[in-house]
Amino acid sequence: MSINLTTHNLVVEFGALRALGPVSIQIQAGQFVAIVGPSGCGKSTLIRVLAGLQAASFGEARLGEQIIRQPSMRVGMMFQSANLMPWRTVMDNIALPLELAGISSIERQAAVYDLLPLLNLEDFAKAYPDELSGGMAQRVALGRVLIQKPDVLLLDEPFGALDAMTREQISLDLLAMWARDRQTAVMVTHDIHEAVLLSDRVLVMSPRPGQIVEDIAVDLPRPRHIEQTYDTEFAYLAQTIRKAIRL
Amino acid sequence: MSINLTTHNLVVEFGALRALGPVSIQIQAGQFVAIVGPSGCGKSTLIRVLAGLQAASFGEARLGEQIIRQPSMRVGMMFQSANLMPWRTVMDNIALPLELAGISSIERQAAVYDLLPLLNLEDFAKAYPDELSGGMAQRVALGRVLIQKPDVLLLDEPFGALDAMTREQISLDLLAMWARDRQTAVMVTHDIHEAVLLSDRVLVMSPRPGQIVEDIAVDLPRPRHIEQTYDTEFAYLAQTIRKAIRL
Amino acid sequence: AQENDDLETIDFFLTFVPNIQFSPLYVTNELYMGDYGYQLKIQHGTESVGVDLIATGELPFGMIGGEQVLLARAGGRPVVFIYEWFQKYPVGVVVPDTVTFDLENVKIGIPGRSGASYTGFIALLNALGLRERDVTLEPIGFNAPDVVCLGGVDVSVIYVNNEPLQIQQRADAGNCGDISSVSVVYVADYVDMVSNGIVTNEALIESNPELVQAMVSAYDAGLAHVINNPADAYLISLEYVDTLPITDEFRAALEAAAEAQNAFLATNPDREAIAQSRADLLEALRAEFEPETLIQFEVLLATIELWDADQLGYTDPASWEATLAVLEEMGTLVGDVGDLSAAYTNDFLPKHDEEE
Amino acid sequence: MFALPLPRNNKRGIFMQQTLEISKQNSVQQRIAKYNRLLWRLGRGRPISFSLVLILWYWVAHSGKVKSFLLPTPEAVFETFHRVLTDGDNVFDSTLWYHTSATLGRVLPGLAIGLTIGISLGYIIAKSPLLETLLSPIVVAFQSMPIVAYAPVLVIWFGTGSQSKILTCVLIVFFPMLMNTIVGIRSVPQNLRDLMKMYRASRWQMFRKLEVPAALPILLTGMKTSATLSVIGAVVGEFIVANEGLGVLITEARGSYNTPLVFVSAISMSALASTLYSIVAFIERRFMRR
Amino acid sequence: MFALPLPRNNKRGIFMQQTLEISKQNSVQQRIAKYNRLLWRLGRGRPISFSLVLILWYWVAHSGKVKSFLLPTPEAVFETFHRVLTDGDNVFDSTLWYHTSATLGRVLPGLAIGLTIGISLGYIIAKSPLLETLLSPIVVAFQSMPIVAYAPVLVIWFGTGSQSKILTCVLIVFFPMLMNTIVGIRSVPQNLRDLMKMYRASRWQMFRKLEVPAALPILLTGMKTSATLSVIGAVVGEFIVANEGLGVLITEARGSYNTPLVFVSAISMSALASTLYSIVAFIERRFMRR
Ligand SMILES: Nc1ncnc2c1ncn2[C@@H]1O[C@H](COP(=O)(O)OP(=O)(O)OP(=O)(O)O)[C@@H](O)[C@H]1O
Ligand SMILES: Nc1ncnc2c1ncn2[C@@H]1O[C@H](COP(=O)(O)OP(=O)(O)OP(=O)(O)O)[C@@H](O)[C@H]1O
Ligand SMILES: [Mg+2]
Ligand SMILES: [Mg+2]
Repeated sequence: MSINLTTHNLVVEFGALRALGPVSIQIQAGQFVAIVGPSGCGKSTLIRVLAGLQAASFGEARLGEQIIRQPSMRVGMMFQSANLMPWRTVMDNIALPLELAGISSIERQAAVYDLLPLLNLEDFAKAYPDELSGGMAQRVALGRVLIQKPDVLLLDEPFGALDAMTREQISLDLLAMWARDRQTAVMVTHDIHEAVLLSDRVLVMSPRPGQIVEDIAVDLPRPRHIEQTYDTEFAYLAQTIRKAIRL
Repeated sequence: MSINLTTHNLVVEFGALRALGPVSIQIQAGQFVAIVGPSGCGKSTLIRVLAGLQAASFGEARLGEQIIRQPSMRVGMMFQSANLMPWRTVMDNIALPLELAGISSIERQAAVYDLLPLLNLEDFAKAYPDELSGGMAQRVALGRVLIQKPDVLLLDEPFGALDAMTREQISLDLLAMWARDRQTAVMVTHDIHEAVLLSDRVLVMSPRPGQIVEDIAVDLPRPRHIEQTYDTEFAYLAQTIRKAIRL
Repeated sequence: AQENDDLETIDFFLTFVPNIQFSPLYVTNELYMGDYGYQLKIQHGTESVGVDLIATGELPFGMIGGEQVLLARAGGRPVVFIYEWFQKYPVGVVVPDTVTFDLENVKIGIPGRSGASYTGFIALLNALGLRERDVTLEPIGFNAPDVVCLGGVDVSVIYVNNEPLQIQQRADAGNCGDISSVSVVYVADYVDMVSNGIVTNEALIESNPELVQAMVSAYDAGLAHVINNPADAYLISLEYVDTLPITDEFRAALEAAAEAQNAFLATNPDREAIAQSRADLLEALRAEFEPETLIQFEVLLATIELWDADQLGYTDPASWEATLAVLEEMGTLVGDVGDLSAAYTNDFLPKHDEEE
Repeated sequence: MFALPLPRNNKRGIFMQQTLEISKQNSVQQRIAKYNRLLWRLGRGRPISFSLVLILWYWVAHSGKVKSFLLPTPEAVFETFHRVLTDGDNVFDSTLWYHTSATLGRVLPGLAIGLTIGISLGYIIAKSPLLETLLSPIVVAFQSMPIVAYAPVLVIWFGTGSQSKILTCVLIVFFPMLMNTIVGIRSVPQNLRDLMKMYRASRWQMFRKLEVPAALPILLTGMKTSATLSVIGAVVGEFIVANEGLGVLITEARGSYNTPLVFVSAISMSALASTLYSIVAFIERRFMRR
Repeated sequence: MFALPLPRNNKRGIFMQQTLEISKQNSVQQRIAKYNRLLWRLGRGRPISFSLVLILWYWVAHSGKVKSFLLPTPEAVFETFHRVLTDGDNVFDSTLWYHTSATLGRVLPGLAIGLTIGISLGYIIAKSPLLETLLSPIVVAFQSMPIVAYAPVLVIWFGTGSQSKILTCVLIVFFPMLMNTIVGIRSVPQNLRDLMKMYRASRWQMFRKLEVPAALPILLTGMKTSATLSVIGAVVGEFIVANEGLGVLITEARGSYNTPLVFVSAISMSALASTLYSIVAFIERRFMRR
């Protein structure tokens, strides 16, 4: 069951530094929204507010009708860094959300083994994070979000450390999964192509303190394919976004 | 004074796992080489061997005539993660190489203030790493390499966490700097456009254990501009690389 | 040492650790305490802690120095001295044959500036007309044999029944520098101070005089037994003191001696005759056994000299006056001792005269 | 170890961590590293270093430079050791075992209670700045008083039995554990806390699944320090008032100027403490290798 | 703190670290956090908690339930305190300050030497698995022997002067520092080591610029533990043999059954140790805020 996400005049300040806002956005249930913007503009901060990890200085953020004050079970978050627990194997890192929810070990194992091929990590179930490359660690973090089957997906540059091929593959897999479950999804990315390819809407943020300077609807037909990136409409949208960022 | 980098039948194994090789490459002094390849294929491992941080299991790597056994002052390395010291300000993190080399505090400060505008970090000289966004941290790490003025640049996904705009800007700045000093440069990247835009040669690696499957010369004229990305030759090269990766 | 369920267990506090010097208590427990329906559980510890435990009633009885009783009473602890165990103050100065006894010109070792040794030493100084500032004192802890043999001090304040023998033994083994023999200057020869005895608290005397009486009576019998038959006492003490030297031959010799002594005692000998019998026994044993084997037995015999008296357990008011005088001179009393006669009592002593 | 972005080859375990990565080539450093590893495997430390100490001891004791009542010969000590171990019908009936087991019977509960209190209090303090400011001055004040200062109170409140010795053991043991728990829990990376919060981990889960493993190296260091000091803790209690235990045996030995027996008692204490330390070290190796 | 991927708002310093980030909204947790912070600022702990202890003490001492020779009233202690501060005690006619400064004169060098040895040895052990396996059993064995075991040797080798007390202080102080140095140095992230290696940092630079700051929270915890125990270390030495010092004062006080003076001595020891602890805590706050 997906759910609305809204913010109203949301501002976050760190001491004297205004990092974000004011930002007012409405994200409909089941929408896939991409956020792009210059480094340091407050994208991660916005995501953290939506996750309930960061308090608003002014304004508010709501998950459905509820003001967000703390993390919710319905929300899955992928952090900008992989954030793996070094003492757990790949398998146990991915299974963490299930373990905390009290799912039995056998079911956990089954769920992880279902996911591993998608993540291209079949051989590494028993490996420890210090034996992984940067991209592999990020894939583990992705697996940890997916296994949770949340209603809301918050993704902070989920594919930053992946090579172009894996990235395309994984983002399409993610998209397929999303098409099936229709979570509300908010993704921060630096890759304009990726933003267009995946989302229903792209929000472009200004430099710090980040505000929404452009809200671009992506009306490309779904399901999406990698070939669509060669369409003129795709190119046009990408161009529009690029321009909006430069503003 | 730039210098050759060569490897001969270089293999790295972690226990039973062969992570890399055999790899034999010659990099001429002053060349800019980009390395692309799937996640986990051994790119970081190769860079670490060249840096003298990782021992070869078989074969060897040489810096000029010298077998690489330990890090050298002539080599500047940018790690895949930002690797900042949390107890130092941005300024002191960037100045670290100078500090270790015994440069006076005033000179260090001058050198850092010269760099900060390029890194777009003017307001953050006195900030601590925990106050930075992911991209800002990466820019600090880049500054730390640049300030060292090394003869060899080893860059492991230096721009992974930067937004498209900053990324273009910084990579062009890097290129300008390289054109002036002509260091030998080896850069790992996931971005094929970036690889083509910056380098003289693109090495494409196979999946683990990574071997060089393609060595593509990039003969685009220098100095490079962002407009060149729209050239047909550029598109052709990018396409070739893309294909090579898919092999 | 076996627990007996039929008997009520009462605690008894002793300083230091199991030691042949406490053999009267062991004998009391083994042979006499049961007659009164009690058995003893011995608790070893630091003297000042023991005083506090007795003062609060946590422990009913203990062996405590007389001067401690005065100090404690001055410090508000209602403890009472009920039986004088040691008739002679057990502290003295050990003087090796390499130095002449001239307190003003030698370096004097002392365990520390508190406790019986210190009090005794100050009393000795007073008796000699000296003050502390006239002499060179060196605190050495309870390490007198080590320090004296190594020449760290010239003479040392010690417990007369133990350390001199230890040093003598080392000297005999050629293990004590140039020293070949030692002599002892007894504080008791200069001042008559109250020595160690059994102490309880006022509340117990008030509430359960029968228990106090039982303790004193049983102990009195035990002490007499040790004085009269040290060989038997040594054998009984083996149960209590792990470190007592014993060999099969030594045990056999002691058993024979104990047997013989019982026969001798049946003839009702007087004090001097019994003392002579002890000396004879030691003579005989010396001919047969190594000094290492005999040392603790010798300590016992030396200690008996400190216990033996015409009336065991009797505490002399004059010695309390003398002790108080020393403490006042030293200035260690925290408060007022109050009525001196409340600090001790001879009321529980058995009436020996009638028996004999 | 785990609290940190891990070094690449950390999986080789705590002992190997410092081995140079550049180890397959013939540099001098690397030969030393190899040699180190070899020696380590050969020795596993204990036998080697104890043999060295024993040889040194033998040599000094027989040199005639040190009086035998200060430093008895190993033979004399061994003989005494043998005697106090065989003076019963069997080992468990011997003098040494009698005292050792008495002390052990105080050390084990003392250590268990002390560690529990240290960890609990440390956890609470690590979580609450208010409690830190209120409690830490008191804790420090009490920790810096020698036990003689409150010995009588201890004995009067807790009796002359084992309880007061367990308490002195607790008092000595809990402090290093407390301090290390505070720094350990505080060193847990905030980003992993955030992660756990995202899954609405309960307090207990936060503790069990994140804080304990993340702070493990520091917690284990606290435990090692405490284990080492625990025997002293009980022995100090035995010094106040007791009728059995190694504290009594050593006083007894000192009182009768029986230096070999002093050594036997002290060595027994060491052996007890070393065993406890080794148990913690073993747990460490089990948990930290993998 | 520094050894770790830092929490976002770590700059607010060690006390604040646990404050919930969700703090600008009116949740209950957040009100508590605010309240905590307020109280903390008001109190800075020490005065508050000491007042509480004092009130409790006064109340218990005047309740008549505890004998005054076990727990004197605060007034009696204060009076004695005043007296020994001005007139001196009854045996030596020396003032409290005389004894305190004697002890301090042993604690300071003892602490300095102990910390130095602890850090140096800890550093070496952290770097060399070989030395760890060779040295740690010996260190543990010696640390778990009570000082009485080797007291005579100490006195005979180091004399009855200050040296033997400094030594006992060193012996007590160095162990927690050693253990924390080992875990601290080992917790330095390998990726930062690699970074330093790239700049060919010297051993000293590695230590000064990386290992010390990265291990600082753990090192400071070791120092705090050591500082707290240092006074006991010296006092234990004074128990064996001494002419002056707080250890002598307290023995003398116990020997003359002067409970208020026992309290005065013990409180003076606490005050000394607390001061040392506070100095370390102050350094911590200075260095760790930023
Ligand atoms: N804990 C903090 N304390 C102080 N300033 C902070 C803190 N966290 C973030 N900031 C500041 O807030 C701003 C926004 O940070 P944020 O991490 O949201 O950027 P971002 O858009 O995610 O950037 P990037 O794309 O580089 O990850 C930055 O200028 C940063 O310096
Ligand atoms: N310390 C290690 N122990 C064991 N395996 C390791 C270790 N370091 C790397 N590996 C393995 O070596 C392989 C190559 O890793 P490397 O980090 O070089 O990949 P990469 O090409 O940089 O990947 P990415 O693009 O994801 O960063 C991976 O399969 C990884 O699991
Ligand atoms: Mg970000
Ligand atoms: Mg990599």
